[in-house]
Amino acid sequence: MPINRDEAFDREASGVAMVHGPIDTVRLLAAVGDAAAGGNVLFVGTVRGVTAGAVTRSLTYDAHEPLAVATLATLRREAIERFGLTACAIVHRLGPVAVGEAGVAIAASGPHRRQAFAATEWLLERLKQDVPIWKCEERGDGGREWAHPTTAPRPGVAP
Amino acid sequence: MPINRDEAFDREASGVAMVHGPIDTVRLLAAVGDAAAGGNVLFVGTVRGVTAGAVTRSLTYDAHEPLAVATLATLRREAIERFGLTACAIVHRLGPVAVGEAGVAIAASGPHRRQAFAATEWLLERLKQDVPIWKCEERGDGGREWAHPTTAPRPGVAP
Amino acid sequence: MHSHDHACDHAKLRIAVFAGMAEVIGGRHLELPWAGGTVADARRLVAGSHPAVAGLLARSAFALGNRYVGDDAPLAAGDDVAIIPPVSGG
Amino acid sequence: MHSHDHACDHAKLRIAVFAGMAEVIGGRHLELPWAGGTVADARRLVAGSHPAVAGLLARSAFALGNRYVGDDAPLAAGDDVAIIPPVSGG
Repeated sequence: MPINRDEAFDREASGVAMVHGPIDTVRLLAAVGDAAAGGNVLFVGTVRGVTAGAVTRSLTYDAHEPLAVATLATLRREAIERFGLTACAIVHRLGPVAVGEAGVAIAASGPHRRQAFAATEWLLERLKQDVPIWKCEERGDGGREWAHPTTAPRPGVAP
Repeated sequence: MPINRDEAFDREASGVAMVHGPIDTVRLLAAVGDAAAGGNVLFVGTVRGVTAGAVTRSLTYDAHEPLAVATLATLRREAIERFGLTACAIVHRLGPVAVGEAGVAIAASGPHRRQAFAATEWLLERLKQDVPIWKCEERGDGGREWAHPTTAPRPGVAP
Repeated sequence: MHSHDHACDHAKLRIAVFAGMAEVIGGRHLELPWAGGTVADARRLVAGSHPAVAGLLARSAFALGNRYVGDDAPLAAGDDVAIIPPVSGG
Repeated sequence: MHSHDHACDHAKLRIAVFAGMAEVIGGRHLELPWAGGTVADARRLVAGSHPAVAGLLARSAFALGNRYVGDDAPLAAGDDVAIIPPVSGG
């Protein structure tokens, strides 16, 4: 059940989404706007064309969608509580993503800027460690490889 | 010579602007997009309606515009160098700003996310300390006060 | 073969696989003959039938529905089971 | 009074003021009678003519064009001078 980008992004219901088309970062930032907020941070992770000299053509993301959405929702609630956020929204892309396009976007607002910065960075770290999403890099030389980091803890196992 | 929001936002020329109308945050984020960037951070400082229980109606910003623009441009160049940014853009609002509207926005992109986060936070700190811009808070009780922090070092004096 | 799901002595355990594991296996699901057992049993069967993923499997978790489960968790035919290899989103 | 800017014995030093200082003074500029002198001389004249801003002035810097200048810097009639009180942007 992918959440289509044309469907309503329901901030109140969940604040998280997996999308198969371009991420609407403008909408994401607007979704966390609030008269009680002074600091609003939007992070957008885009596909980099060159990594350590090697050319990347595109990325493809795969995910266990229901578990990924549930995990993102839990992380979002934890971030709101831990950092005292006013609002928070997370969107991750699925399928192929071209160089320059966004693979992930996180928006957080809080009464003060430090809350929003800290929460956004924390969410990104946790997303990269805990959420069942995987990327495959298609390189300029035609090679492709799914990333399953050997240094990562086994998913679902508390550190 | 205020830079009007309808004038071209010339990223190559300076990447900094003082504007008398709403800040175009969408454009700011787009301005730092680059195939060499993987991490893109946009910070938007909005006018908070309530601070420590007191209602704020609006803020008004004043500035020594030429010195503020020159200082912002210097900080931007220093941030690009110090954090290895791909691109960076800074806009500060002047005149009256309503609750919920943006007073300042900073966008930074870098090959990796940490560079973009660190640069944005550093720029905000430096902006608040070094750039000749001042805010006047108009409160709900009708009071108004220009902020000239007694804890701040004298402007222009290196710490 | 047995796409109908009623209990019988040809019962199957259907396991969702993703990313690099799906690519090596050549599909989004595995089916194991299943007369009952635990996650540990499923691990042994997958490693035996698909030795090319044994290394990645050892670094993977199992999910039952939206919960991660340990090696001693029982699995039944018809359960919503998935293998979750080390993640790389973001 | 003397809006023309040629040197004469009624020369003025025009100083831009901002924010809280502009509000207390009731305008965006100060004019000091000026036969030459330094930033320190300008500080004394402003504090004397506008005692209500003396406290804020002591915590303020002077700018000449787009550069901050110290108390011993000379100022001339016609210079682009500004008083920069503690800042609060962002």
